[in-house]
Amino acid sequence: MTAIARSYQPPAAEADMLPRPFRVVARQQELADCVSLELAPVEGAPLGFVPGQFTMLYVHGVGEIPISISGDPSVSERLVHTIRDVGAVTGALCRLQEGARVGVRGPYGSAWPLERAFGRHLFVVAGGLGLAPLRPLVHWALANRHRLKSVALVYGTRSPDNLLFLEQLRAWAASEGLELGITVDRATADWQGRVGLVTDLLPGMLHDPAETVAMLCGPEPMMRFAAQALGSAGVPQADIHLSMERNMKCGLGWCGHCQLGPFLICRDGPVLPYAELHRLLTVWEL
Amino acid sequence: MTASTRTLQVDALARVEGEGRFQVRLEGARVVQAEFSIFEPPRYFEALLEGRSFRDAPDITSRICGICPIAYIMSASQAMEAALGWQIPEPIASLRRLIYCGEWIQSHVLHTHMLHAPDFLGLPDSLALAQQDRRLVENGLAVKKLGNRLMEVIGGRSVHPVNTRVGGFYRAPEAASLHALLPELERCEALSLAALETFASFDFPDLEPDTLFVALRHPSVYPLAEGRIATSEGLEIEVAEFPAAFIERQVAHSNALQGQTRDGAAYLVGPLARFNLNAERLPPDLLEHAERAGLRPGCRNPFKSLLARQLETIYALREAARLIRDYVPPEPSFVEGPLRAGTGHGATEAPRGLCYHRYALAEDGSILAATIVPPTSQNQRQIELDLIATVERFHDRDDTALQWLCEQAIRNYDPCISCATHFLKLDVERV
Amino acid sequence: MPAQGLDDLIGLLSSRGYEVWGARERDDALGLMPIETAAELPRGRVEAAEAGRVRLVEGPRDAVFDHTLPMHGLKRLVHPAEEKLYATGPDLVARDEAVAANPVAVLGVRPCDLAALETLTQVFEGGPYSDTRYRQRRDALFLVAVNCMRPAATCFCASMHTGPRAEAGFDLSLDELLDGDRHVFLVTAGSARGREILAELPGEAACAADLDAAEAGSRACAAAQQRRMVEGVEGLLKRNLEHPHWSEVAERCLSCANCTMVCPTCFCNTLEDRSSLDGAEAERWRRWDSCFTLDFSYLHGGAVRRETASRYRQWMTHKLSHWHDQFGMSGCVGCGRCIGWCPVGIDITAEAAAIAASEQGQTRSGDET
Amino acid sequence: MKPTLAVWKFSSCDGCQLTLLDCEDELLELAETVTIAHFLEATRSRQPGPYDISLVEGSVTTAGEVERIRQIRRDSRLLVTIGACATAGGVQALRNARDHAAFKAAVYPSPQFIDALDTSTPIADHVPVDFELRGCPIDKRQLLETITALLKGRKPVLPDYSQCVECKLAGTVCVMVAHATPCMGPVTQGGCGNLCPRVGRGCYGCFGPKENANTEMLAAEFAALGADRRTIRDLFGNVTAGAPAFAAERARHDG
Ligand SMILES: Cc1cc2nc3c(=O)[nH]c(=O)nc-3n(C[C@H](O)[C@H](O)[C@H](O)COP(=O)(O)OP(=O)(O)OC[C@H]3O[C@@H](n4cnc5c(N)ncnc54)[C@H](O)[C@@H]3O)c2cc1C
Ligand code: SF4
Ligand code: SF4
Ligand code: SF4
Repeated sequence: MTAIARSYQPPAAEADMLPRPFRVVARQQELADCVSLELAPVEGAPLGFVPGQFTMLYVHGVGEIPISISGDPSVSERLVHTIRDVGAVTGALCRLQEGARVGVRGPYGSAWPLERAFGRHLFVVAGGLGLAPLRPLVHWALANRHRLKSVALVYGTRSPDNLLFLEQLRAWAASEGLELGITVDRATADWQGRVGLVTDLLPGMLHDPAETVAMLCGPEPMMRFAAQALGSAGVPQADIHLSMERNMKCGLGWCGHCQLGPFLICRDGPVLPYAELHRLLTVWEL
Repeated sequence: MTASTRTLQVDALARVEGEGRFQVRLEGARVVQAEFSIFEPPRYFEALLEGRSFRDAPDITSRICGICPIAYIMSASQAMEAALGWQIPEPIASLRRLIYCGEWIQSHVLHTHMLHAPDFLGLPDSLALAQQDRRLVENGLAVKKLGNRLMEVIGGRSVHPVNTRVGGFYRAPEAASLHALLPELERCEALSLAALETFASFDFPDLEPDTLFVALRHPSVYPLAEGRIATSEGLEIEVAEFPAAFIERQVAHSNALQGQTRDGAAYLVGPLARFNLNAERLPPDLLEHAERAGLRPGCRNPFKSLLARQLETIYALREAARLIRDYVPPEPSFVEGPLRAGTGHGATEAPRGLCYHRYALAEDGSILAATIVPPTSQNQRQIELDLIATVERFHDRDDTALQWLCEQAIRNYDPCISCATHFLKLDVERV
Repeated sequence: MPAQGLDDLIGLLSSRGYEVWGARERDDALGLMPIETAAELPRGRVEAAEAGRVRLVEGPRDAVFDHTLPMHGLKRLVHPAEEKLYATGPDLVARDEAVAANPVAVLGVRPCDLAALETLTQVFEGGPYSDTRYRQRRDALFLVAVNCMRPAATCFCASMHTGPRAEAGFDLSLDELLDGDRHVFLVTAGSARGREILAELPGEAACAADLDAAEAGSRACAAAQQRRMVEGVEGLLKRNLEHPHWSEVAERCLSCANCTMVCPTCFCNTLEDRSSLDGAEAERWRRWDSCFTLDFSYLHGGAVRRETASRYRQWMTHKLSHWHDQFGMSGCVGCGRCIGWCPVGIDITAEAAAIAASEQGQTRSGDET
Repeated sequence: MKPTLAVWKFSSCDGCQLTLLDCEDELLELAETVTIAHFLEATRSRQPGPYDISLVEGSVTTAGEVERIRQIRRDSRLLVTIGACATAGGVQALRNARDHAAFKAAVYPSPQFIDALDTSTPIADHVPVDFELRGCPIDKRQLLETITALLKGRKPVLPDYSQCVECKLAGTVCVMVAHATPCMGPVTQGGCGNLCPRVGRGCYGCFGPKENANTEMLAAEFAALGADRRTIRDLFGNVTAGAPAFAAERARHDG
């Protein structure tokens, strides 16, 4: 497992669990239950990060949870997170208004192995909120478009009203050379697009599997099927990367909650190569 | 108040433990019907115990009442030890008395400061009282906390302690942890004396019904968990003779099994009864404080039970301090002996009065039959009589005032309705 | 050093500001707690330990250290069961809770527990981050090891290569030599601090015979161990993540978490929030947790590991296999606590052996899962 | 406006509500933080619903109580059940596996007047419950934690682990392993603060079954320690006898 690429090492080797106060400088209601927050430090330098990393966000007295960074990596003054309200802490985060304070620790974890995509096709597969940690990657890819053969994004959600960042994705598709495929599980009356699983879109969008690097984030079953499909289509297992999710308390590798077999997801992941994951993903309750 | 016939009703009694209700029907100044009813659903404790080990009785019967669990634990343990013929050595008995002091303190203060005192000031509760006299309530809470603390140090927790068992205690507390309570015991005694003075200044409705008092009496100490059963008519009997002298009966137009003497008389148990029957066992200076507060031996005014309770709080604080100073951890912390068939009786003084248990055991120590007579069952008939007396005496007050006064008359007994283990259906007869 | 020298050692350590801790008998078991004299050590007492039973009984001889392990190892001293990390008001300017790390000298640390401490150090300091709270507490320890001369029935350190002789990681180490009337301790220094103390202890330079006797004692102790971990367990378990034996263990396992709590290396913990009634003050606490609890693997919508089978598998594979991936070493030091203190006596060595045995007959079909 | 708190009683001993009054250090502050809108044990003033938080003590044992809990649920934003009675039916649920008529006859001279259901059931059998506080009685710290957490919008810290974890956190010697005393701790949810084993006594299960309670194996272990059938039956038949996991094990050792 030593081969795991960890392309970004936060500077501090001695860590403590104290959050740094940040302020909400902008808030965007993305979906009915989903909000993006732009954060800036109350004092001191902004956080730099590499696409794929996450932070621990703390709401006073309510709790601290891992949330991926979903903003443009070249704009470090604004730390962007996109959060779905599923419980106590996410709910409290989603209710925060501009000016409110949030505690931030991080950034933590591994990053999308960007360099591997140079000179090849970048194939991004997102399911639901899994798009959030992939958006910094797309930002990066479009900024480095000339170094990649192509950039494709396959994005699936439950229903059309769950589609995140839709305007932005369409704008990118129109002007920046992003090949975009969108599908939903269940259509609404006004839905013109595709209905089906993300795997249905793969054959049509994969140009040259052997020369493709794939990066996936979404619900675990979706990632499993998509990775399998990509693999059978000929994308090398070593070039398929998944962002995994587990319960996380400390983000530093000290609490043990985020284990998945040999991995501590906070430290070795969240981005991990499918070559090492595929045996684990089928194991019951691992 | 034009009609000559009035019906007063309080649907859900507040500031009592458990759920009860009363109805009085009044024609002019005469009560034609009074019903103190309890709609606490039955929980069948006596039946639940059948077939179980004698060891289970203290923990199970403690669930009869969360406010005076020690009373149940101690009466049940005593009865079991009597049935089995186990002798309890002095140090264990003293530790039992000490934890009992804790129960008296917390339960008495709960009643005096939080449930009863607000009545005398026309306030709905102790939180309103705190707005008027924060010091009084804060001090009360401090004393109550100490009582709870004492129970926790000895028993593990204050509601349903876990460290008690037939024969003694699972583990004797360390002397140091008890000694740590001494300064607070002294401070709380002073606070409680001050509260007695405050209570003494209350306006006590003047009512002195004829009352038969029943309590334990002991040759040397103010009774908690020791002594014979005595009445204010001069009867004094062994605990085992309780069934011969007192009965529980179903009375017409009443909803509950009520305690009565064999000759059908109502009687009163609780602080006023204990005080009247054991005043000479109190330290002289406490008797003087009582006197100054307007509480003299022989007092029959049920409203003054507030003062008797407060006086007993002070006594329990002082007694606890004495027991702690003399404390030597009992070694071993419990006694055990052989099992045998037999019947045993136990009676101790719950904060609300005499709590009597009787068990018949089989040879292997399993329970064949159980009888539990909690204080509230015994006081029920007397509560009704007090209500009638109160209503007749103050019939000229308007409904709201009279209703409140009736509630207050019930709260004189701090009736622990959850304790009343067995009640019958309310069967109202309309005039 | 003569046997009475233990009190000199305690005196020297206290005079240097250490609170001295050792194994003491309490509630019919051994607890690690402060001691004032060597007389408080459980001399002549041994554990009659078996799977699910740990009873203290009279030992065959009057040795001070024939007993083996207190219920808890050194974990509590470096990684407390519960601790406050910080407090903060709504401004989120967190106030770090200072670590109260008073110097403690532990007398009688067993080689397996020394190895366990190394393991914890690797967990809290070996990764990309190091825990300053752990370091402060670790630095406050002075360790006096004892090499074991008698194993408990639950010990299997020899097969984990962590004992019964301590090679390093201590400040001082002792070998207790008891031969007829001669009762002496062989003292070895393992650090500069240890050498300072050693220089002040009574007694004379050790003779070769004593050194040999000590070595021989350790060898005999290793040979006397009744339990051992099967060879190659790291790979064995990885090959068998879906073995039916996990469900078989789950029929017996109570998922009560005792094993993880007494394990000297199980470090898993959780973070909790507390707040004042008015909500103005908040605190964050760290508390031991266990992979046997349902909440441990909670993701919104439910826990990942709902069945006892998968929780037991998580524990055992983590200890014996995946720890190697995460921390470059085994997570089990062979102290046997989890065997003795399991209320129903589940035995990690027996479970590993059962899986190994099931593999013997078959071709290695687990490989392709 | 201050949030409103209501406290309700069903069939119970009052001990759990009393735990709220036993928060001596916090009570007055609590009364300033919330409006105590209904709490018969403490106040005669009563306010109509809706209530932000309802604490419900006691089990359902009469037809009237079935109706009453439905109304309380309608009136409450969050409903928290407190104690073994409310969460498992309480000690009175021991009658569930017995002949109710015989019980009535054993205690009452005129059993025909007793109007009670044949079973004592937890509140959650009748209406949805938001949080459960276990224990007989509940633990004061857990009660305060729940109230402060709900006021703050946090999930209360109510661990679902076994009593054994509490033992080990506290450093208590295991009474089962070291003394051969039967202990319900391995199948009982923690939260009491490790009271019984701390005094050398086996846990008797007042916090009810933990999730995944392996009662069968524990019962087998009790037998191995020398407990007879009746003792095992009664170990699972204490104040949380009505909880399904314990009731089933008790039934396996009955008769
Ligand atoms: C690396 C990583 C990146 C994530 N990125 C995002 C993101 O960008 N946007 C987003 O909306 N969500 C993200 N999540 C999921 C998010 O952390 C959970 O939804 C969140 O923890 C739920 O907390 P809660 O208090 O709202 O829910 P509750 O159900 O109240 O959970 C209580 C506690 O359980 C734990 N928990 C519950 N669910 C999860 C979970 N899914 N993952 C980890 N711990 C959990 C937490 O410790 C939490 O405090 C990410 C998770 C991980 C591990
Ligand atoms: S759970 Fe126990 S303490 Fe609470 S009310 Fe019921 S019997 Fe009383
Ligand atoms: S004493 Fe009971 S609760 Fe404690 S560890 Fe042992 S079995 Fe578990
Ligand atoms: S140890 Fe068990 S029985 Fe004792 S108080 Fe705690 S939960 Fe209740």
